[in-house]
Amino acid sequence: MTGKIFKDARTALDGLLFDGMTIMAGGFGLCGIPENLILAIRDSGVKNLTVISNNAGVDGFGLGMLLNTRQIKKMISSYVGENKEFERQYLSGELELEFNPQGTLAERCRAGGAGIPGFYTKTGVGTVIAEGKEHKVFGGETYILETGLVADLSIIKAWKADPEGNLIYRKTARNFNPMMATAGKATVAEVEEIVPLGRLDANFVHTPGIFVQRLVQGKFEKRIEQRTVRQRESA
Amino acid sequence: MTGKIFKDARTALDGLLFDGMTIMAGGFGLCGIPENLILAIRDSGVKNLTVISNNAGVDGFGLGMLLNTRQIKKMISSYVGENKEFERQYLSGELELEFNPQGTLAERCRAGGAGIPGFYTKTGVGTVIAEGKEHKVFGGETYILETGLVADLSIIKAWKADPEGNLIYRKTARNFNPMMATAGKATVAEVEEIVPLGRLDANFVHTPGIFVQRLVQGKFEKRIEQRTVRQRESA
Amino acid sequence: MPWDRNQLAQRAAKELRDGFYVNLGIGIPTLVANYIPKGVSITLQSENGMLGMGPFPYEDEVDADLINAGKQTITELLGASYFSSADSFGMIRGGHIDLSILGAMEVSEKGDLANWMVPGKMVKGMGGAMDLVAGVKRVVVVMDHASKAGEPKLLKQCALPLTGKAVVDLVITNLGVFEVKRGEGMTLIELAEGVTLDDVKAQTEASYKVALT
Amino acid sequence: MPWDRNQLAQRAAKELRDGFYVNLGIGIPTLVANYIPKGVSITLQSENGMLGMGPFPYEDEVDADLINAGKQTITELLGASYFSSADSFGMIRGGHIDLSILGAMEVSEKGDLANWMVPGKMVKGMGGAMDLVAGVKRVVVVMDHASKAGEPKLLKQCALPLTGKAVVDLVITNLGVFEVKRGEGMTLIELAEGVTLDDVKAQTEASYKVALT
Repeated sequence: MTGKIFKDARTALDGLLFDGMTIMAGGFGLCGIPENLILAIRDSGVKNLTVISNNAGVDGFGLGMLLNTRQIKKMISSYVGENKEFERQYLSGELELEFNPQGTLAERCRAGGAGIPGFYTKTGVGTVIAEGKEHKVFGGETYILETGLVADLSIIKAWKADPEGNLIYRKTARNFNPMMATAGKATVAEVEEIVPLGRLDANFVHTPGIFVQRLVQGKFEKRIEQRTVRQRESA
Repeated sequence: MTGKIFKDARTALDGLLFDGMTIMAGGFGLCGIPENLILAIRDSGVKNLTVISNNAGVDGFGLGMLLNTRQIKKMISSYVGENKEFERQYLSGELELEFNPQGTLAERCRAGGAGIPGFYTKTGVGTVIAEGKEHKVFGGETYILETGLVADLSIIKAWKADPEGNLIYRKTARNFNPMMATAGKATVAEVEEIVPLGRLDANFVHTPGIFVQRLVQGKFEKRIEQRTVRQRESA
Repeated sequence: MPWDRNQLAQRAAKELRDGFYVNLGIGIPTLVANYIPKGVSITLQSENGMLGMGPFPYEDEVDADLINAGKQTITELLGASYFSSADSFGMIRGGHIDLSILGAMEVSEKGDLANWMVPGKMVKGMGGAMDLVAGVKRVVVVMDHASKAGEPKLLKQCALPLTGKAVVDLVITNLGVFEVKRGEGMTLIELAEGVTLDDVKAQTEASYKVALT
Repeated sequence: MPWDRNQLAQRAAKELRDGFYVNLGIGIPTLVANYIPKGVSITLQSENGMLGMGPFPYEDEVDADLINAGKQTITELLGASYFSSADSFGMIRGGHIDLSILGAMEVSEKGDLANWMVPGKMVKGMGGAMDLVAGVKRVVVVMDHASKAGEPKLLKQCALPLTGKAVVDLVITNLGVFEVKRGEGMTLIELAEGVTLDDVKAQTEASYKVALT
């Protein structure tokens, strides 16, 4: 079988990037983001990107790097509060922004990957989110129609992979990665470790390898946004 | 916290059963079915049940037992080929039957549990399944509207549980159990083993305990429908 | 005396019931975890994908892969579980979370809630707030009764863009507690010690009944 | 000589490509796994919730928790994974499976497929067939050219209730191979050794072009 493992993030993206494309990027805040693939996309110079990601990184890290280089034309996100450059570009009209409620965004990615072009939700009924959307009553309650999302490319971050592309995630670094893995026409995953075939327990694979076309092992900074700690009581 | 663990299947169902109710039952064929809870439902005598389950067991085992006692009024299933008594009751008009494509049935349970009252699918377009259903075009393709399913009670089978109700399944015995666990107003799970709190790896829980209201440890026959084997080559 | 932040959290904690699965918003709602009544055991959900959230970590426990919805480092308790954001919001949207406690800018007498944007200011996004108020079984708002400028926040109608329509079940302000019932409107059911009915009336635009308990 | 069951399976196996994820139906399609071409590695999906299905188990390996969609005991290969039926059909419906090979009662010249029910007979249900033909990227049908009674099964229009409309990409019968293209209809592209164009014509109701390769 043709191997899925690539030697670095740059070669893993080879032939997959084009101007004006749509990219899904996993992660929540800076947790579980594909750091190395984002860097490689920055270095590729590809532009006019539509990026679907819950957040937009911070100034100079994560997707924030693609904002600095003006490679992003439009973001589809639920919360972008941590990024000054984002704010500047948005307020100046350089950047388009589509807000989705977080659960709607997650479900739209899941739906896109599962061949579901539309689903009804009560999230956002009666708010600006519902404007222009089809409303429908089920069992006496009103719901709005949301559509499935797919991307030309999904870049995701997992903890471990095997050579088949089976993935496992770690703790809350899972977040949007599993659904986005299913919704990319091509999906490239970066992981902390590629283990030999058979080392992952088939019963506990989070993302089956069928969803992952390319795989790269990376080094991670894993920057923390809000380091909150408590003090040990003195003995 | 009020304990979720009950001493046997009968007490685990105490107060949850009523005539005319809708029950979701996990399992695919005889694999991963809640054997003990089905028995307890039979012994309870509750009747006029609507049962949502991919299959209907076999004569005298699994849901087949509730057919023998005429406790089931209606089945919502994808395939019922293994059951003579089912066939007899259906052909004589004693039993109602609603066929759903297997993937549509699985997704309807998942949707019901996730607060999604309706979703579009291309499965069944142009067939009898589509008759009377809303059609809608997305991106030039036609899809039909299917609705989410919920049940008064879901009975499911898992491999192991902890006292919080966190569940893990084993191999293909997972099948419909995870979605049905989310779609019951009450969900009762029977498992092979209840392990102490902390013994399940939080990263690899299949069904979070929030979905499981009651838990019972059972003994399982695990009958096999099609024992297919190959012979070892002689040395 | 109006309630302070900690008293507000303490009053909100009385809404917790044994066995509840609870989602706490950022700010005062987070403090509620410090006042869980005796004999009550609850499980905290973090909407990025976790049940069984514990307190902040000790310095040597900090884990970049373990954060809450506010992006703060946290810990896990025994019996915790992790899941995807799709599964997490399936849980929320599907009505499996018993209680959500969150802050607000405005609440209307019909239970409309506004807490995500102020027109003209940079909009950060609604995050999971719209999903939570639409999906969770019981929504409790904790907020100051009036804005810093002294403007009422309990209104006949919200002026700010809504997070959800007719979604709030209970409002706890520094002056007292209001119940909201669908189709029946708002009822003042409790006063902070030393606060009078007139104090409340003076700072409230919404109509409400009074039925102190 | 028309192809026998094994030759049909062997011909169908030529549709496999290296790296394909494949779902095989019950009957002749199951035999395809015995004829995977050299240098081609595929992964078999079982729609009840598994990737990486292996052969039938040895007697001492039989595991009641490990069955395929035909309820037969099976084994797992290295690199396998298990998932729920919802995830499994998400995979199918979402177009992630490269190839499905399945049997049929009737196929129309437009690629309509009927393989799940005969009116008047007990209906067992469609199982996953409707999902598979609607969702999988390429649908290959393997069947006898005519019924046991000698009636054609390649028809202008299916008489039986459909499993899917315009879903079949290739039909392999014991007489030859037909390609179906949307909007273009059917083309005979291959004959079994010793079978003539007249043999095919005599047993086919559907219109088809001929472009033998």
